Amino acid sequence: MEATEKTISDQKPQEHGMEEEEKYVLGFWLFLASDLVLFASLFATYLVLRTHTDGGPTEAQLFEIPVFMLETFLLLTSSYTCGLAMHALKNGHARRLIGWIAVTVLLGLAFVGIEINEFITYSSEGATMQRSAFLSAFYALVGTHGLHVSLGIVWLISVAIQLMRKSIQPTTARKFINAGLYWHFLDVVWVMIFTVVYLMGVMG
Amino acid sequence: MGVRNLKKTGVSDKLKKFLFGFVLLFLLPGCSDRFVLLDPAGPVAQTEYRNIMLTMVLSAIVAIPVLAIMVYVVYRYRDRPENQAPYTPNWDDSKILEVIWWGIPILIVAILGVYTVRDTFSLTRPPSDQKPVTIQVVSLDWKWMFFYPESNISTVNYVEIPTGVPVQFVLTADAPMNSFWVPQLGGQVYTMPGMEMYLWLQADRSGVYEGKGANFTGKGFAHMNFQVVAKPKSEFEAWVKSVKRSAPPLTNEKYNQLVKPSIANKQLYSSYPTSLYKDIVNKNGGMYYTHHGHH
Amino acid sequence: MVHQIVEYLRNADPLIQMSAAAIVLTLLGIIFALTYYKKWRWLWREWITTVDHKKIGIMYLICALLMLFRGGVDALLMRTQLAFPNMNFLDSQHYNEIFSTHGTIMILFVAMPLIFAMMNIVVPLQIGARDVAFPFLNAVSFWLFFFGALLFNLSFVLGGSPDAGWVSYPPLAELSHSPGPGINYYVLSLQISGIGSIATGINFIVTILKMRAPGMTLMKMPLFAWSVLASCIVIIFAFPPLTVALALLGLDRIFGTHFFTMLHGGNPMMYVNLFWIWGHPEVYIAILPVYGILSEIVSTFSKKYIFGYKSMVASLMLISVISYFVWVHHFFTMGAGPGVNSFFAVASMAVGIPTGVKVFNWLFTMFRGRIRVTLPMLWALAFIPCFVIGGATGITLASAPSDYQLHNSYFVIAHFHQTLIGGAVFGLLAGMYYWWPKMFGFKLNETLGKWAFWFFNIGFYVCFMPQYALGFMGMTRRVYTYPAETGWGSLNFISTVGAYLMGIGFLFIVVQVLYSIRYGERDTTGDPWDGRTLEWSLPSPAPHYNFAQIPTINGRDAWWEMKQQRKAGSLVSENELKPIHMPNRTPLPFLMSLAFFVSGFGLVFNQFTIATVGLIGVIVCMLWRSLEDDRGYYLSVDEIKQTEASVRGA
Amino acid sequence: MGDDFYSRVSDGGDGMKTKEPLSGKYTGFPWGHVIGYMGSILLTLVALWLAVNPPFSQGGIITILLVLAVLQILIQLIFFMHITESRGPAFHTLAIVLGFLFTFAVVAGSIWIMTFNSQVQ
Repeated sequence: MEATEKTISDQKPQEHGMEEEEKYVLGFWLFLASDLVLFASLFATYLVLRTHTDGGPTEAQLFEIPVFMLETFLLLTSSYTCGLAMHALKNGHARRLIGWIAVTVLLGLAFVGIEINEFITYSSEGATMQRSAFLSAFYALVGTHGLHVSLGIVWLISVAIQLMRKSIQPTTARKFINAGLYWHFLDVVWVMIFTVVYLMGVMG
Repeated sequence: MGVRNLKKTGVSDKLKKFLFGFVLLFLLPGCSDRFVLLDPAGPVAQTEYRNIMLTMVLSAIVAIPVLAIMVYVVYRYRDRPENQAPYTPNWDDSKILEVIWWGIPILIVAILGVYTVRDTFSLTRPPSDQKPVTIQVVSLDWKWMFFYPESNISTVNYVEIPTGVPVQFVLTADAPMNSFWVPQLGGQVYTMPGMEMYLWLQADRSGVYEGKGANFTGKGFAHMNFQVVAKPKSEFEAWVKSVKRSAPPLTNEKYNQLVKPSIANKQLYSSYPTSLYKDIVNKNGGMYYTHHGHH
Repeated sequence: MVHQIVEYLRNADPLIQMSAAAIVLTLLGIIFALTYYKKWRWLWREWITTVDHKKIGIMYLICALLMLFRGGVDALLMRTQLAFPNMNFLDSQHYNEIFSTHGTIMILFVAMPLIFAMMNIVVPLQIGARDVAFPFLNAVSFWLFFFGALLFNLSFVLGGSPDAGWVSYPPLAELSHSPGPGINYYVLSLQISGIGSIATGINFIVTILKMRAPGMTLMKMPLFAWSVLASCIVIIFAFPPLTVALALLGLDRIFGTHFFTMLHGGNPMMYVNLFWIWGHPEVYIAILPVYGILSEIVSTFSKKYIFGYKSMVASLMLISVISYFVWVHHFFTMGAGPGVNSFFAVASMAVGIPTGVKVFNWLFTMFRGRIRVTLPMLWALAFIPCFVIGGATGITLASAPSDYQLHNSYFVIAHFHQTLIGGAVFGLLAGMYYWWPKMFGFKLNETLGKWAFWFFNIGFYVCFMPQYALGFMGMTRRVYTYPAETGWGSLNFISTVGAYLMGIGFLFIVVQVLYSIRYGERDTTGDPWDGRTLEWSLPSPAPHYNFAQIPTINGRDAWWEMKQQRKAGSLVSENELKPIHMPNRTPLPFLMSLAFFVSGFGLVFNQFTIATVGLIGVIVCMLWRSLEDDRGYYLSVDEIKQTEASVRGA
Repeated sequence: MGDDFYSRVSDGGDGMKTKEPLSGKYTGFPWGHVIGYMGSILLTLVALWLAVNPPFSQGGIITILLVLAVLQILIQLIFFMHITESRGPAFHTLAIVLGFLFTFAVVAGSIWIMTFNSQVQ
């Protein structure tokens, strides 16, 4: 636990150097760690309630392989394009960076669109959030992830606007780095949803 | 319970000693039959009583010397000009001392851990080899319902058990979660809608034991008391016969009345619809759990 | 909604109607006073829009003390009802509301803000920083807490208080058994303040890890900062399960889902499980910083380095991790099986190991020291025996077979009040007395403080020792009355007397504060206790930029060592001063939290239009913040020199 | 993450392109990202195939699926989130490791506690 000797010095006003940006990145990692436990609680709830279908639709009856595979590929690909945007940032290519953010946003929008459509389909089949404990838990878990993705889209757009206005500087770079981290993190969560909810669901 | 605050402080010191003695007086086992936890009437309560005492004694072994050292240290090292006691402002580390006071609590927790695990497991088994009696319990708003599946009688806020025989209480709820507690016979288990819980109790001597709901369930909660009457097997069987002979039957309609929130007195029923208990469990989600009596 | 509220008030108990009238009158009085003395502008500029950690800390402290008053009145009402068998002072419903709000307020709106007050005021000063890592976020945290507390307290007059206990277990807390808005208030106010708590956790971890003065390695950091770090680690990992538990309960109540209902496959136990995944770590969140406070005070007033510093750090970290593996001990009686119970029982007892080590280290810090029994030290000394007994009874409760008997009895009540009052509150009061001069520039009167101490302390033992005995007599918690045959009457009466003694103690604290504002000894040195850590190197109260010059640290107890080396003189050498960059004040945290409050209030009464308006307000504030270019401002060297000259009385 | 990158951005924005990168991987073709992407697609397909055509018992399959998921997560963390990169103490790594520890505690603990005498399948 020995600390680095490097701390804020008087020579560089703290708000204007890399220290300031570093603080934001560490703070954001801490937020992600905390958010992880939020999802853990939702996963735990889902796993405890998944058999509580109250005679209503079960996982195997609801989930359709093409739909959730498409969602998975969209999100994995968006994570990749977000990585390419980061690559562009590290090389200082502002226009390429904005371009890859745009691609990422489009993939994210497609993901959210398909998910909303999935939810509407289920609901029209009578599988609403109020039908059974299993469905309550399903919508809570997958819906919370979807909400996170939607927020991520808004955030990426706002970062892109700022990049267009101010190009790459410590502040905008940090904002994109955090937004990018968030986007990859949503992929981490999705991988677990894909495995625990969908794959284990279709296995019955 | 350990020693209370024994700080050196003139008049208030005396006051505290007085209070401490006063509290201790109330705690001495046997000084009053109202200390139900200190007066176990069966093997389950006995095991739990011993466990409580063990944890208290072992904690006191650490706590009392700590408090004594504190009183001594505060007395001896007061900041007074005439104080001749040694003063070592930079002494802040000692490997030996550190090892000692990491060691002592580890040792005590290890000992307690062994006993805790042993008792935790033993309490899930029947307290004796006698053929057990099963009684099903349903907590309602705000009353206790008992079913005797072996003789098909039913009671409210009142339960009789034979002495010297292990009784398996099978518990559920048709209302918010409560907790079934008969202090002199043993500790609690929650009653939960849709779940069947199991609790072994046994009374070794005849008597009337107070039982109560221990988990808050709303307005009438404070009145959810019941009586457990333990009597020799023959008398118990005679009681069952008399209930079968003289009490009215419990119908589904009557049960639906009982489910409604209200406070009730002791009631006896000569019979009940055989599927009633199972229906209560299942309608609240019993199908999601595998239930098993008699381990 | 309006109709609902009017109906409720018309049918309410006269006690509530009178309180409602009193609240309205007080509010009018405050508004009048602010207008008459032309203080609105001052309130807005200096407090509502501030991002200064010291002012935010003071606001936390004021709110906590106000809430302590309300929670304390609740406690006295309860004790009055229980003083005799078959009392008719409160009816069952009223009693249930009071114990539910008492618990919730004391844990979430007293203990938490008191901790946050200490953290805010002390941590940056102690580690040589000019503010916390994210001053804006810090203000957001405070205002979320403030509006959460406000929403919770509104329930008292607008629609009915929550009445399902501070834990609000379903299905009792579900719509099926609690149809009024009370539980909605509980869910939404905790949710709003909980978001703020997570943000505070993140903020202080980053502050401590990234903003220490040059030379202050982690192992040279004051123990209070370490304890805050440990506490914040617990915060960021323990609060999300609460967020989820409350959100799902809220969905059940407002949108008709079936997470914890009795019907359609809901499982109420899952709420209990999630609640305590947060609930147990929560008490460590409250107690860990107190360990730090004790370490500072004991070391200062023994004039010695803290004994076993490394052990102290290790035990803090151990507690913060183990605390996450003990939650089942709150429901051993749920029948989760002997394997589960054994694991969590042993883990719970294991927390006693590092805790015991801390007590030994405090004792040996005093050993061969020079002990000054000042007010802070007095409370610290009272803490130790109280906490040792509380810990010992905790070991009993951690042992599952003992807990089967003692669970939900008054033994538990006595135990956790002993750790939370005798532990957390004693420690926090010690901290308040210790850092009071740093916050306000004057000391609190010793004589009145001693009266408060003795009333509170003796009252505490008189109140809670009998409750252990009542536990052994089989008295269950949360009963609003009991029959005379139980024989619980005499001990309950003694307990009530104790509670009133504590109430008198609290009044003495109030009098002490009011008296000392006028007549208290002024702290002109900035170092009234002959302190050891950096905060005492600053004038009292510290200037808004804290350090004119960031000091370089060479050892633990940095200020003590500086004092040894250079016996007198200021640390600031005027020619080396540089302009200081400061964050701007901003109304956004206040407005954003207000929008959260509006949204929450709408949801309490199922008014989705109001809720949506509030949420839109939140989003607008966030976007505004994200797009605005707030670079702060610079304090010039001349301004710093002037301020230093005036605060140091030169 | 990206700490060394920061030093380049903040040590004067305009010097970014001319300054020597701290490690070669920042310029040229983004191999890390491509490998990560391919890996994640492959793992997804293998997992799907296993779930649809289970070659052996369900318990075994679930274990393998979880292992595959953990590999996927590691890919995200290492190739995309660059968790292993830092200058100075890696507090963020510590935080995420703790996050995963507590995630495990919450999920495994809840299942262990809540599914006692309940029907799991």
